[in-house]
Amino acid sequence: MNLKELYQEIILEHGKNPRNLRKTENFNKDAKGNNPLCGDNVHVYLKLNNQRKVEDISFEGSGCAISMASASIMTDLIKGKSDNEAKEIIDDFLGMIKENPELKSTILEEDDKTKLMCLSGVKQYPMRVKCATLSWHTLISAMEDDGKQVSTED
Amino acid sequence: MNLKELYQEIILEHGKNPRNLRKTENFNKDAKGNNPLCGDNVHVYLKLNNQRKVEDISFEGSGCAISMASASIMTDLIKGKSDNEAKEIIDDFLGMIKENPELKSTILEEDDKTKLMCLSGVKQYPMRVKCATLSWHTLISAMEDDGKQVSTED
Amino acid sequence: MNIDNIKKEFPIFDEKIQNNDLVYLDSANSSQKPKVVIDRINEFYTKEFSNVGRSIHYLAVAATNLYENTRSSVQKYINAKDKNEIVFTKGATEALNLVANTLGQKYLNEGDEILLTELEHHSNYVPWHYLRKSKNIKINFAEINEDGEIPIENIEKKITPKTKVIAINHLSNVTGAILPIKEITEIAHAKDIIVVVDGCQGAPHLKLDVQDLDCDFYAISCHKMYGPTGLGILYGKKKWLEELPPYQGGGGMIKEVKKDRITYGDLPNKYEAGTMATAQVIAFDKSIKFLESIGIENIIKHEKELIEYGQEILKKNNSVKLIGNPKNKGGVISFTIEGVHPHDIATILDEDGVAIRAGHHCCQILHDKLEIPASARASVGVYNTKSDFDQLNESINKCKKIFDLK
Amino acid sequence: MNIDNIKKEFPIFDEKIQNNDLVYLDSANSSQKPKVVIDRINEFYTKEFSNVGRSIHYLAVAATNLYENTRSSVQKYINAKDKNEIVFTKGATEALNLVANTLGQKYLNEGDEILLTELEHHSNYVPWHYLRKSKNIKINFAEINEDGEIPIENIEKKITPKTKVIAINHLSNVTGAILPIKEITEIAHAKDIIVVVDGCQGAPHLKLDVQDLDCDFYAISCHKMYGPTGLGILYGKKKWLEELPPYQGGGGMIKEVKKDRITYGDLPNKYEAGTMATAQVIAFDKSIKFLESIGIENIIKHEKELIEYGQEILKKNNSVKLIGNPKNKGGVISFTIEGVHPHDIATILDEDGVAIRAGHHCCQILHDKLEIPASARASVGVYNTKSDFDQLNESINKCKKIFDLK
Ligand SMILES: Cc1ncc(COP(=O)(O)O)c(C=O)c1O
Ligand SMILES: Cc1ncc(COP(=O)(O)O)c(C=O)c1O
Repeated sequence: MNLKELYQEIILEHGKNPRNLRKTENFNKDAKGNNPLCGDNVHVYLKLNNQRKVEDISFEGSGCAISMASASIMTDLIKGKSDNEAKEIIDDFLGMIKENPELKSTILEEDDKTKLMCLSGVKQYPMRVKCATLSWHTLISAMEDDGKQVSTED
Repeated sequence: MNLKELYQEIILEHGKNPRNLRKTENFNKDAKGNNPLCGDNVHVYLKLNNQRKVEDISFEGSGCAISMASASIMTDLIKGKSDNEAKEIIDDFLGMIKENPELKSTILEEDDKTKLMCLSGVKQYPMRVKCATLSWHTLISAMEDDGKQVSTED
Repeated sequence: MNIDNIKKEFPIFDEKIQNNDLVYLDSANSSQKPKVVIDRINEFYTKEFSNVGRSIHYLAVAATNLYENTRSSVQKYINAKDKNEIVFTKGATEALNLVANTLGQKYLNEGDEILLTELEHHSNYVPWHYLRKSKNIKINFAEINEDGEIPIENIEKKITPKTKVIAINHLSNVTGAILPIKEITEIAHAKDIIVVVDGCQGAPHLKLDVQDLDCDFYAISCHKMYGPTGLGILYGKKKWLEELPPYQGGGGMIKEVKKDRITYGDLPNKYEAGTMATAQVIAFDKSIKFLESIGIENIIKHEKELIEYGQEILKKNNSVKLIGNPKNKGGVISFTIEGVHPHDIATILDEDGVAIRAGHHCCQILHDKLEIPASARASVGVYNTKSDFDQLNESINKCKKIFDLK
Repeated sequence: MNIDNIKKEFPIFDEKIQNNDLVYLDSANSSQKPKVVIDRINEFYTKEFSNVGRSIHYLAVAATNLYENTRSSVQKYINAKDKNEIVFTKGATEALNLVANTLGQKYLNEGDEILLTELEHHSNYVPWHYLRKSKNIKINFAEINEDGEIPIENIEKKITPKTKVIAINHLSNVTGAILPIKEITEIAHAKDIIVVVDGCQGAPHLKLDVQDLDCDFYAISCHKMYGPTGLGILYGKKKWLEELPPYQGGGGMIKEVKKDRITYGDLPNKYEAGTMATAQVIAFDKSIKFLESIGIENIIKHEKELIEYGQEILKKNNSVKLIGNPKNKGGVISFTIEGVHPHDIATILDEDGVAIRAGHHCCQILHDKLEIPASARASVGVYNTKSDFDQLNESINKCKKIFDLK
């Protein structure tokens, strides 16, 4: 295991100064997620416009460096994407955290991919995987807007 | 341990042909006892006359050879005794089963003592002690007539 | 693993019991434990101990994974659809209490009826009796036939439009009768009746496929299944476990706790309040593996042969009267001896190292019906052999001699 | 036994955890197990296994005696008046559920009030919350002061004429505050209020005399007391245990079972339905003996020294903020580091073999009150030493370095 891989510069920086940590005005989709084990919680807000493009995305919540950084990077990358592109990115990220060695999607710039790959350090820390994925699962839920609260206990 | 000591002739004989296995007419004291572990149950009936003498004593119930023999011998010995004498015999018997090597009471004939001592074989069989003492505890309860049901689970 | 010399996997048989070899015929009460299971407990406490699902340090993470691993093994073993349909409890008794209590809270109403059978263990009657008291629910009993079975007609006869739950034994711990769960479930579901199975004797001795049985709940007792004491399992269909309220409340089963409100966690946490039987759950994985390594078909075959042999030998022994004669029978033989009380039988057999059970085996309703206060019971596990029944018969003869029977 | 080298009685400390020595500071979660306890479990399963209280063969009789023997040991250890005031449960959580449920069935009525504190663990809140839902009972919370204690006035302030039960922690698993149970009981009993004590953290770390405390119920978690998992104890005054209805129903807790009625057994059977955690109960006797061989006074002294040392060292570490500062404090230190989330602390400490807990420790009410989402917690057991806190501090510094704190 390697703490340096887990707590890379980018993670620490995003963790300390998370982007989009606010509440989108006039959001039209949202969802809450929580991790009962550790008490982390996140609320994701989304504004999809008529062309089904993510006009704005933001989050509120508190959590560890990993979860804050993950939400921060996520909101950064998703903003401006269409909902289908967003879904592809989400799948790609969750697949990478789960099993794939790399990101496969061609939507993201190399630069953005590098940012996301920084979160791959959690793979070696099974109990922390949930920290990295909570905001992503919550985003899925917001996009489906099924009113269900996401929990990552499982 | 010694099965021969547990199942002595007298026990087997009383177990097979228990004395006083009936219901005293006009009984004026009675009590029920049971052992939830094995399902044994006994109902003791007593007729105390004005001089507080046991005019009649009987029992109903079912159980193993030890418990039937014990109830049979008990009723045989208690009949005709005063209530104080009965209490002394009960204490003596329970004391013998619990710890004393011998019976101490001077009320009983040698012959009767021999019968009671036959039940001392249960001392080597802790789980069977309750079989031997259930009817005696129930008799105490009947004499006190406190309406409480005796249980030997403990 | 070959079942013919499986006995050597169980260290207790190396012991002398009052100078005798142990002839253990009390497995329906609790089974002995194979070395692999005992060793796993030992190893876990010695090298890996931590509480699960709470902390995130190395030992805690490892223990949590092991714990969840057993859940997956159980899921596979009983062929449940979803891992979260497996809830760990302290025993089958708690599992049945959980079902009765939560159905009582949300699903059952005054006047509803619950159908049990005369073969039920107290653990599958008292929890329902509570609802009789608290909610005025009626309990009916399907009757046994003269062979000690519950024919399906006897179930059908007792179903009324008010029947909401059928709670039944899979395998009777007295007569050994195996109940036709699948058929019962079919009939029940056609009338929207929930089927709760007391699988205490079924789980260790029969092939288990809860999806095939299609029952709504199935209760398992791990200590009868070559596992540790203090552990049971409740299988419940996901729709029920999701719909019903939680049972015990405490740490680990909550989502959010505020001074004025509480929300509960998702499955399986919702039903696992407080620190669970961590070491026991982790070791139970070895019990499952042990059973798998023998193969349930081999176990069924072995135990069937044993029981047929035992019945044959005891039938030849006059004085011995067998209780029930079910066509479909598991590894339990109960009997009486005219003129000798079961407790006396048990004591005399014990002197030869033969361990059986005497009493009503927590089935007073059945014994009342049979008009006997108690019975003697010999029950088998994977480690028994035909010679155990030879010894049983010999000791019964000693018993007859003491009581001067022919 | 000398507490200074007690660590060698615990085999887990011979292991390397990811190449490090284990610095175990998570005992409030669950304690490690001494060899005598592990060996007893092993021996029981290997040589003596049988179910208890059911069969009458040799192994069953021996096991039953051992089982009851533990009951007597516990009675003596906590100085209960009567052996039958000791009920074995699956954990402290079940013990508290048992009390809340049975009081709810018989003793509490709509509009009655229950007084908890802001220090309560979810296990001493959720079971009472159920009564809020089912019986419309009100729950009040006595507040903490700024030191994280519950001064007795804060209890008195919240008592109303409707208060029927006070349910309180003996020793907080977050701030370490020791509550003045005896004084609380005096005040409560003068007003006919029942006192239920959550003794999870009290039992392993404080001198226990339930007659002196005079509480009505006391819940114990055996796995935090150097005992096996899957076992708890409920102490209850005899008058209550006799008066209240049974909790779970099943085998072993009945007197007579008929188709139309059931009567229940006497204490302690009434509250021990189904097959109990036999091996765990029997092994727990060794935990009690182990504690006795050290002597609770020595344990208290040792842990007090440790905590004072730990607090001193952490207070010197700027960035570290201790939670609460109770005058009367047990072996728990909770803290936060400004700018580092407790989970990140726990992960980084774990890399050095330092096992602590991070989260809300099942005390969300308290964390809400303190306005922090989570905290880090170091808690001690008999095996800890001052050097464990040196290592803790060193690893905290590593943590600060990674997060670039001064
Ligand atoms: C104060 C307190 N109460 C209750 C509990 C619950 O105990 P258990 O999980 O053993 O049931 C704990 C331990 O988690 C505790 O620390
Ligand atoms: C048929 C049946 N049901 C229920 C039980 C109760 O199981 P446990 O005592 O493990 O809770 C038993 C075992 O005693 C049983 O044989």
